Amino acid sequence: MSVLGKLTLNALPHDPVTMGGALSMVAAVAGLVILITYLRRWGWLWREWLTSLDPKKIGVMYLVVALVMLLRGLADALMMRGQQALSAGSNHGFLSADHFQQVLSAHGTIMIFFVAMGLMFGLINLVVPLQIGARDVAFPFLNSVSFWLYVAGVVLINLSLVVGEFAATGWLAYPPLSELAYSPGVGVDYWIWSLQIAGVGSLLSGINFFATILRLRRVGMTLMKMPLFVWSVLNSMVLVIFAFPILTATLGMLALDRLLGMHFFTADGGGNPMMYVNLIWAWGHPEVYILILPAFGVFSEVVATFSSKRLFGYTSMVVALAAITFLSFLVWLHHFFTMGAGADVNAFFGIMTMVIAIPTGVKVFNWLFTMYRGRIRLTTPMLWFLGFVATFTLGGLAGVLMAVPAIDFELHNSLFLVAHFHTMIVGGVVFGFFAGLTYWFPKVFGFKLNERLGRYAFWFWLVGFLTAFIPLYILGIMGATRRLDHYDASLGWQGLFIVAAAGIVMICIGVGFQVLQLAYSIWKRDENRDTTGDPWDGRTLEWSTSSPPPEYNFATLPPVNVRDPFWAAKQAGQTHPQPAAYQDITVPKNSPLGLVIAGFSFLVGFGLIWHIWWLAAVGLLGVITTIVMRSLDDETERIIPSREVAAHEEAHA
Amino acid sequence: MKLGRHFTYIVGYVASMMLTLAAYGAVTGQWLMGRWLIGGLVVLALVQLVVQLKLFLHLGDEAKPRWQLMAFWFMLLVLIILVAGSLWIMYSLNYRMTPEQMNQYLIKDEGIHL
Amino acid sequence: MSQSTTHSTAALDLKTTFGFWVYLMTDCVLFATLFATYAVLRGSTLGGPGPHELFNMPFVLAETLILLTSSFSVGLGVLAARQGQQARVLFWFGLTFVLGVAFLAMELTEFSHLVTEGNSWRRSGFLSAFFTLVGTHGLHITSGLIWMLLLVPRIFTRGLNAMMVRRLTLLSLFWHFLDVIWIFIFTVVYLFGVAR
Amino acid sequence: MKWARRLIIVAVLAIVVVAGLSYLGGHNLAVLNPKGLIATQEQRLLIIATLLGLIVVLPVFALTAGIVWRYRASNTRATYQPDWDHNPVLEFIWWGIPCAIIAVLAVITWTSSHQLDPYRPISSNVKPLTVQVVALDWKWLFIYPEQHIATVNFLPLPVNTPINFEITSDAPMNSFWIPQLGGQMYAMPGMSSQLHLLATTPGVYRGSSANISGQGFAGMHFNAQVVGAADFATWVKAAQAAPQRLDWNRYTHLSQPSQNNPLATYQLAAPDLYDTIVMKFMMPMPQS
Repeated sequence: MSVLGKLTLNALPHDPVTMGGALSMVAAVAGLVILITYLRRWGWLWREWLTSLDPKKIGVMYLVVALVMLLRGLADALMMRGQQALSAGSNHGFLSADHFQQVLSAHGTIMIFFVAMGLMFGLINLVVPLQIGARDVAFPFLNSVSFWLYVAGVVLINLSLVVGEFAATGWLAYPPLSELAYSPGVGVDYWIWSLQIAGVGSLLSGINFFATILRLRRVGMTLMKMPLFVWSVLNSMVLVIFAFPILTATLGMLALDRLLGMHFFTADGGGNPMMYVNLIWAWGHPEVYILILPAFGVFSEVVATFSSKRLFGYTSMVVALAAITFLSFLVWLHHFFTMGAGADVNAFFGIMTMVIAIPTGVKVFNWLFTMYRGRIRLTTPMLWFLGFVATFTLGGLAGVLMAVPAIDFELHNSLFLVAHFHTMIVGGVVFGFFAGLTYWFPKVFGFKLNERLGRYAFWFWLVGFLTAFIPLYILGIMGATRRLDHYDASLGWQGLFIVAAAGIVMICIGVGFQVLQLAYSIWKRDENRDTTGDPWDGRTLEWSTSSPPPEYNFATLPPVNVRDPFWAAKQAGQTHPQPAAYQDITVPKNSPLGLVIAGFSFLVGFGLIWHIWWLAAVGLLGVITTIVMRSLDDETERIIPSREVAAHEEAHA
Repeated sequence: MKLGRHFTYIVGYVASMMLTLAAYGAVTGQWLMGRWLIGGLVVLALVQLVVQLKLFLHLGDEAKPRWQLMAFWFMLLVLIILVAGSLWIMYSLNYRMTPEQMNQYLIKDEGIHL
Repeated sequence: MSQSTTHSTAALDLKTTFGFWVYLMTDCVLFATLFATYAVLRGSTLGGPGPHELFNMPFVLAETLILLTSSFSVGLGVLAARQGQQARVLFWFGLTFVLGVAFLAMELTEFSHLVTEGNSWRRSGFLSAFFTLVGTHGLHITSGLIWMLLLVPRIFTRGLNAMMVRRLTLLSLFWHFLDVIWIFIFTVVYLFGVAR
Repeated sequence: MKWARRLIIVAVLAIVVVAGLSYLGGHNLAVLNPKGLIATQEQRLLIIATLLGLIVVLPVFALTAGIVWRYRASNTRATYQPDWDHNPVLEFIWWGIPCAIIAVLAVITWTSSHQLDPYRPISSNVKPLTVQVVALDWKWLFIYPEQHIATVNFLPLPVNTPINFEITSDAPMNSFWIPQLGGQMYAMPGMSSQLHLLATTPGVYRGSSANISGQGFAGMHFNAQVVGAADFATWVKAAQAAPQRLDWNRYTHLSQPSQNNPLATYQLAAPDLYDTIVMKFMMPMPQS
């Protein structure tokens, strides 16, 4: 084994399409580096952003990385739709089977782990401390470590495009296909280690925000006075805390199979591949609820604000969230009804799955009746919500259908299933986070996004989504399974695949409008600057600060004694009480060690993938020494003098 | 009060020691057999769990609202759902999947009480 | 709960201990996954040696009692730290360290004994699950010992201030947690394995 | 101008729907065009569950449209009650009705799960036919143990005869699925799963693998040819005289990864070939 383990020159891409992808990515990164060097902004970037422990800065960085990964995920989707639209009968499209399977695995993994989770933690970092009236998260340094571990996962998975290959096994890499016997390449290792590193980051974030919400709420803000978004995040973090260890253990066992020749999930040697499927879905289902609950929380905030009405049935909504959280641990078998478990087992998990539809339905009805007798302003966030209601309800119906085992036998792993979970994730999670991004954008950046361009983007997204996935529902009924890189022309499926390809093109136009919207809004930011800090006539605490809020969020921490505290303050006419005198405020000092720990973790991952054992050892040692250095550092906080606080508060009042 | 805290640790230590030795004796001395033995061992393990949680880890000693205790209860719930659920599923799958003669082999040679 | 005063140690203790406790809960779920996999793969010996032939029970009992004693000594160590008795803290944590190393040494001998006999983790699903479950606990013990090695000597330079007492308490929580996990490994892996 | 835009949208929608329906008319909606006893029952379940679901879904669409239209900000005539935020009767309705629907669906689920359990033999006075299915790297091997014949990538079946499938794999996990005859069942190495189907109408029905198993996955499809009992008997006699014989080493040659295998018929030389394939993964490991 050479000093570079399995890494050799022929790990670089050979076939034209991968070369194209790799070169364009490398060119984009190089271009960015050159631009920053040209603008001489490295110092600013390092001081203001990369080493910052301010959750708002970390939140913005999460969003930037997640939106870039959305572009990569969409590129994969375009390639898949293009391949399937072309490859009927004699024509085999432009992707080989193996390459197509790598693209679909990368699409699934990136979209779930690095787009949806990234957008979620971005929004949570930006909004939760403000909404609970706190100055910071419970463990600021841990928050920075978590973000940079997420970035290490992003870098590792994208590196597989340039050096080596990616898993050709689907986004959950079922063994025995993902074992050494059938996937000898480094693809599956890239998949395992980018998820392990990002997974540890997610788990630490889960613990961090669970502690933040429970321990750092403003005095007087009891649980039942918290905004619904904070409630949804609390439930989501409970799921993160208790589901991600299962992922860590399962990926660890698959890694041990591949690295040390163990027999957990191998076909021979006493392994049991079915146990992997069981465990990966015991994490898998809570994972999709981890993503959808914060989106529900965003809708609760958006609908209440833009109907200028209190959220309808607050208690019922909280009970519904708790019911969904508990039930999401009881349903995972519906992902493998067709593996052959007994009728009793299948029926139990099937019934539990359809029971989850009840609290979800209750939430939808409560949103509708929040709008009832309100003054509904159809701003872009509301449009995203209406898009959600239109798509998510259909997707939910498809879900309840497949909850019945006997029906799922006919629909499992078909394009009907693919259309179902895309409806839930695009219609639910993506529409929800787009609504959240547009809603809180003025609070984070100080100026509103352009409404007209936002509406165009929404309509292209919605119509594009329906055009892309209604044909897939039909194809699933026609017996088309997922992950087909080629099919017979005689089946008559090509027409529907072409319509689906048109759909993804429309979605890309929608994304184009979103990029245009961002650029245009930045260009015209002075005209629609938000000076009041309350652009939408909001109801919760985050609207009581300036836009963008100061690093310490709140100068004073007056107790809260009612739901929607800012709305109550506005009604009573004293939104900005001037305290007698301002005090010094302590905030955490910047620290580069989070980034350093993630850098070393990246080395561990890369070393294990390519069997460069010394590199992995160096990485591990680096992680431990950096943690010890951090624990030795005593002055981790700095004071913001009271006159600086006073200056900012006067300017805002 | 000083003796109090020391006392809890001593009681915890001695109780755990005895529970461990009892479980060990039950197995090697064959005081119980078959399903009774397994049941006995489970009970001894759970008792020692409670002893160590209360006396060593001071579970539930925090001020109200006791978030750590609630986190523990929810973890226990998830743990039971995960382990019991997995075993129920895998037992049903394995029993229906492994051909007949393999089941006999498992029962005879490995002493698995299917 | 209040943040307005400079970081009062009480609030900091509450927050940090809670965060660490939640981490321990996630570790419980991780071990639960390994236990479930062990229970499923328990029968997959592939005709190879099962638990009856492999486990040396007196040896394992000794390991268990050593770990239990180290859990007792770390508890006394924290009590001493709370009362500021620096010498007793060093004694009890030193004893815990020695017992921990002894436990680890015994476990490693058991593992190397198995491997030299040809029953390595490559041999069968059962052995893979056994090595991983017991090995993960061993790794946790190792990280606890490294943590002890890096933390306790700092008492000489820093003395027993509030931060040091808090960190020693977290270390003791971690160590007690590992002893609780070992109770179930001892019962499920060894006692159930050998039980007739 | 506003009304013109709305008319265009409605017109476009109408065209899309009409074009869609006409397209579907001419094509085989496999799951909704069942030709087997099990598939027919599963199709009926699908329709019942959809109708039950629509009881909740349609009101949601209607409510959304109505509320958004009526309480839009520009319609100042509509009553505005900003603090009306709870109503026990409404809560009872949207907790209660879905609970009732789900209760009905749960009963249907419990009975149908047992009724349509793939492991449940189909009761019929016709003597069942046993077919052993082996998913290989990217082709299907069908073994007819009682008839001592085997085929690759095509599956002749007698109509109105219960068929007991025993399914395994000598490759990564696959899934054996004939949409028009019934549900699918995973094919896994070292495991033998069962599926019971009964074809009610003669014809050629596409079957395929429904679980990704590597490069040749998209090519793993076959035709189930359902014929009358007499035709099936004549085919069996012809197959029994097939020139190629399937013994263990021809099988090992066949199990090497390959794609687009030509259809083939063999005489079965190794009668317990299927059990050997399943037990192959149970053999003790060579001492490593």
